[in-house]
Amino acid sequence: MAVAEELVQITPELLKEHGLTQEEYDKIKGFLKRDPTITELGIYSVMWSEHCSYKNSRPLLKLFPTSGDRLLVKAGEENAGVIDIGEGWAISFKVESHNHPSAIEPFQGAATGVGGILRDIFTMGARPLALMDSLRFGDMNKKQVKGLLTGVVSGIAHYGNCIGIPTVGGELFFDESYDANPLVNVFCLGIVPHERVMRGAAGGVGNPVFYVGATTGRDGIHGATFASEDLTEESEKKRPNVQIGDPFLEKLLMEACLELYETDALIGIQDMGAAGLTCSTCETAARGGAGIEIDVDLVPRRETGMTPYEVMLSESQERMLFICKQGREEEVIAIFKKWDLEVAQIGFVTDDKMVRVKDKGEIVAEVPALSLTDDAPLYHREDKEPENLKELQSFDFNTLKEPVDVAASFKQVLSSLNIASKRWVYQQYDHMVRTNTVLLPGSDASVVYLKEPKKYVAMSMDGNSRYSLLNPERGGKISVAESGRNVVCSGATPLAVTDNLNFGNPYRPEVFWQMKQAVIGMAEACRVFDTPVVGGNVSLYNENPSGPVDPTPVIGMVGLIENKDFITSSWFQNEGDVVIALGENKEELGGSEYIKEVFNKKVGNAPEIDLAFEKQIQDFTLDVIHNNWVESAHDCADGGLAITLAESCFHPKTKWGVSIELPAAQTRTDALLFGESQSRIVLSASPEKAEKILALAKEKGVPAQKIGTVTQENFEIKVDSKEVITEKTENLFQLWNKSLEEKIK
Amino acid sequence: MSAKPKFAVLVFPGSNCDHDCEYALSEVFDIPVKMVWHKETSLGDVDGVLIPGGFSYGDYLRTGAVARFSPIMEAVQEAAVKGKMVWGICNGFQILLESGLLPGAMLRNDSLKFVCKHVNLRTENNQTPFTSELKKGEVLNIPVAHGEGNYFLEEDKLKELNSNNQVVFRYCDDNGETRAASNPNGSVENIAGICNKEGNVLGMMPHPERACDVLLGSADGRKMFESILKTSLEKVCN
Amino acid sequence: MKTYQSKIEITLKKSVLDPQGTQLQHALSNMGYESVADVRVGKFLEVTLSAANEAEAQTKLNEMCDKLLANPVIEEYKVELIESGAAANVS
Amino acid sequence: MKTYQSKIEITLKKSVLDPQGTQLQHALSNMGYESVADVRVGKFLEVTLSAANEAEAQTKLNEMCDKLLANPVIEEYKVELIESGAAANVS
Ligand SMILES: Nc1ncnc2c1ncn2[C@@H]1O[C@H](COP(=O)(O)OP(=O)(O)O)[C@@H](O)[C@H]1O
Ligand SMILES: [Mg+2]
Repeated sequence: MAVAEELVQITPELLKEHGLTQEEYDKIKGFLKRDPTITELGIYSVMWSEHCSYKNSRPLLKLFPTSGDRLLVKAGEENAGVIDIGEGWAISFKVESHNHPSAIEPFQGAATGVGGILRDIFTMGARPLALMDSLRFGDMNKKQVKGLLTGVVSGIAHYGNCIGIPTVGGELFFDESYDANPLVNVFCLGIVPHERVMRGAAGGVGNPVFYVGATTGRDGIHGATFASEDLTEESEKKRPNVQIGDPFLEKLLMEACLELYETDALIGIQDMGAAGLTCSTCETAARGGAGIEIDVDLVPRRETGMTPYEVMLSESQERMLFICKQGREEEVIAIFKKWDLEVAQIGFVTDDKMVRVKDKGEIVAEVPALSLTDDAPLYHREDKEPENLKELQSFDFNTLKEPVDVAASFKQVLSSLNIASKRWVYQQYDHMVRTNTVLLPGSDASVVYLKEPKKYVAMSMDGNSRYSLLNPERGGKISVAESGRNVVCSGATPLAVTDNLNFGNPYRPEVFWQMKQAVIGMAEACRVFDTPVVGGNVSLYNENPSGPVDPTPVIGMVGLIENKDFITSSWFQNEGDVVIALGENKEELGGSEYIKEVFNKKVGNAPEIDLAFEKQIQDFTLDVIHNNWVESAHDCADGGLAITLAESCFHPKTKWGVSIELPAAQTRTDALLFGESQSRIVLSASPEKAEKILALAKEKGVPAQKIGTVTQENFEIKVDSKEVITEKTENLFQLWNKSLEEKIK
Repeated sequence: MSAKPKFAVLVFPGSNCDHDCEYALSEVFDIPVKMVWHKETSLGDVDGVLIPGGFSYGDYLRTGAVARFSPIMEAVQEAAVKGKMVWGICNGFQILLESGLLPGAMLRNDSLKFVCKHVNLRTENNQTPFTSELKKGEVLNIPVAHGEGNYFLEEDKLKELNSNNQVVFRYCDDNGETRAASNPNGSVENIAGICNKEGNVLGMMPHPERACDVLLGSADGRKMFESILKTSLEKVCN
Repeated sequence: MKTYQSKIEITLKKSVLDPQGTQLQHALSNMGYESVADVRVGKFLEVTLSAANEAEAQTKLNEMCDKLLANPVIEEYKVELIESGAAANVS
Repeated sequence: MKTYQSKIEITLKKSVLDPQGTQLQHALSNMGYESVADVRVGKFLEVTLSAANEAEAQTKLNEMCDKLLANPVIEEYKVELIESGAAANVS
């Protein structure tokens, strides 16, 4: 073939700059049967980056269960999975990370993360309905960490609020391992009628390929490769131009696309996220088993003098690629014109399975589409258990003396940033726009009404990096179990999950081991709970100068509520209701918030988790909720039983009291109050219904205990008839409510 | 004969509460609604127009600044003069200020942050078509969601506004006291909503359309929609 | 037609409170810059336009400010014109 | 110590996209100002501070910009000093 572009000398330095190994380069030459042009080198470098190819993580992702009766589109087939929810309707959801961009420019980094995940969802044909964010930051005593937090939160608020999709929930966690490398994972859920599910595949020889949205600039060139490297001072220098999000433009793009889906003119559509035009052309061609030819000269630009290389690698935001039926062009263009959007035909579909890029008619790149996607390199990295792990796990808690003043420790844990109210964050998000948010942020899961099939979805994001550090397999299992428990507590039947794997550099065998163990745990839990993985994201190279971030698998769980009477919050509802604890207390202090907050240690083993038992507890909880026996349900997690009870008292409108009597402890008192044993749920119910719950529990062999009653204003816990905590709920509430805000000031 | 008013809901590029307003009017209160694209020049045969919240034109530069130049705004001006109901909620309020249909301007919230939460409003004026079903002093619990709701008006004009009874809602606490702590954005004299002298143009920052169902946390917004229905009924009977 | 570049300073009127400025002043003071007595935050626009001559450019810019770019209820503006050397005399 | 007034122009770097400016240019063009070729939106700060002399004032202002007022990842700034006549020589 005649490759017009000047052949650039390919040196080892150039390969290194592109993040390619010599071995990979040889592989490229093998596919091309010649030396690549510089544009081709760029294309391979982004497509074979970890971010796009998952070359180090793909073997692990295969462990996830990905099939289920409800799945209309499976993980990996498209931008996001699609799940049937009955009555001809489906939902699509996915999580995406923007960790590195947020470390560099927190506001824009987080904002463009939201923009990206929204596009992933409306590309599937779905109207985005809700966002969630899972955030992790370092030590808040450090000034730069506060700056990162405020920047990220206002960036998410800026984008989500402006485009008018409510951010209905999420999570926020602090640990010094995230000091210079915050984790910013965003989740989006959308709804789509079955017949309108869109595909990101090219097809039909001669069909036109269109570009629509923002103009292309030099921003973000090499973003994908950048995201696939450690953050160092060196990488600071070569960081791409920061991408600026334009939520207004995306709103227009979204509305226009949704209008376009109403016609049957569309063949395939794909957003331009990481690796921009390169990724969208290659993936649509590969998925459709077709080829694509484009001319970069036709791409709308906002900077002059851009080379084909730059146009192909730009990561300018708010752009889409789509293929429509030949002859329907005018109709399609008219829709975008109505929304004042720039649209240009830049090429057409071919049948030779090649991605061909021209510049004013001359070929500058010509590569087999599959060599960029399915045939990308795949590595089985070495894995090794960290040397100090056994020692950490076998930490002897007898060396930590129980505090004399338990009530003081309680208040300390209650106001710790990981436990305290996240109101400062979610009040900055419009969480009510679209008038569907039934369970506002603050409860276990958020519940959103689907006006069309008149059903409700519950969603929650969870991950516990401390458990995952101490025992990644358990950490992985617990992330699934806990998000499931949250969804169940709101009255929903879990449907499916999306996951985000946030880990350090996979070339470190210890990091790879952590990831592998976590995935093994998550996969097993997903099987037991029958919640397939419908998509996700992998973010590696999350490193600080001092080492990798704690392993952080994050789960986004979605459940379905068929009937409005099932919707349950975590807050007590009536004075005199009986408080019931489901599950078992064990002496488990490892990895707990209490040990971290009071003793400043991350030690011990993660709590045990028996998945079958967990499933039994969750099923039981759903049964009693569906019997309409339950007033409130709250999952007992971070901070242990005492914190769970306090949170149940903090109803947004009424501050309840509670009077709790626990039997003489089989364990240390602090373990009883603050230990984080899994598979526990705190319910409240009227006295009559409480009897029914206890009877059913006995019948089914579910451990359940009446532990107290809801009262008016005092928070009281007695152990073995001795008062250990007695406080005014209002005072506790103030501590918990203001802690984060005061820290940020 | 039907006494139901007909309403137009404007749609600007960047409007995002347009569907919510449509839903409240038509699904909850069965009021016929016509969605009107900003490039149109006529509202058609309607009794009122609702300018919904959102980020018209991205709210770039100043909220509402660009939207007020949209072709449809001339028709809104005309409707206002004719005495039809003109109701701006959130961004709609900001647009009404920019277009001069209501006095004053919006500044950024004094917290410099977007704020989304339920607030309390005290009804100051129940003589408007939008508030006739409310009692004077009645407290409503309705959400706000905005970054620029810090209402500003110079002192002498503020006096005029007060003496003309143009303040319709003020932020207050549970007991109806207008305290600084119950002001979510720093607006002057806790002002949450105002009307023109004639009372047919209302601008307010809180979102009554988000408070029409207890399931969503509050149904206190319903009375405003009920007021509109009542107003039209009276018009027909007279 | 010539191409003109202009700088527009848009500031809040003195009578209008500036929470953003106040917050910045606090922040600076916390950082050790106690000598900062006041901060006011406004907008800075750079507008490139073509016009027959300077007077026309100035008139147009003032108009745009009056109509759209500034809000007379709360803001004041100042337009400064710079004839852009290189691009002058484009038809 | 003297009191100095300064004006600080903070602008987005040329290579950084300015969605706000782009939208304003569209809006102006829709309003009939088609001759506007480009709009960039930045910030304008007026900072009043006391310092021993001009050089010190300038140094401090640059520092404040580097540390807080401007975001070096995406913005550039320019500081202009005006010794305020009336208030000069306040101790
Ligand atoms: N951790 C994961 N678990 C399951 N599927 C995953 C995971 N990470 C990525 N995938 C799937 O791989 C496919 C490609 O990844 P994707 O995230 O779309 O790339 P991009 O970052 O360019 O959007 C998607 O279908 C995605 O859902
Ligand atoms: Mg994708």
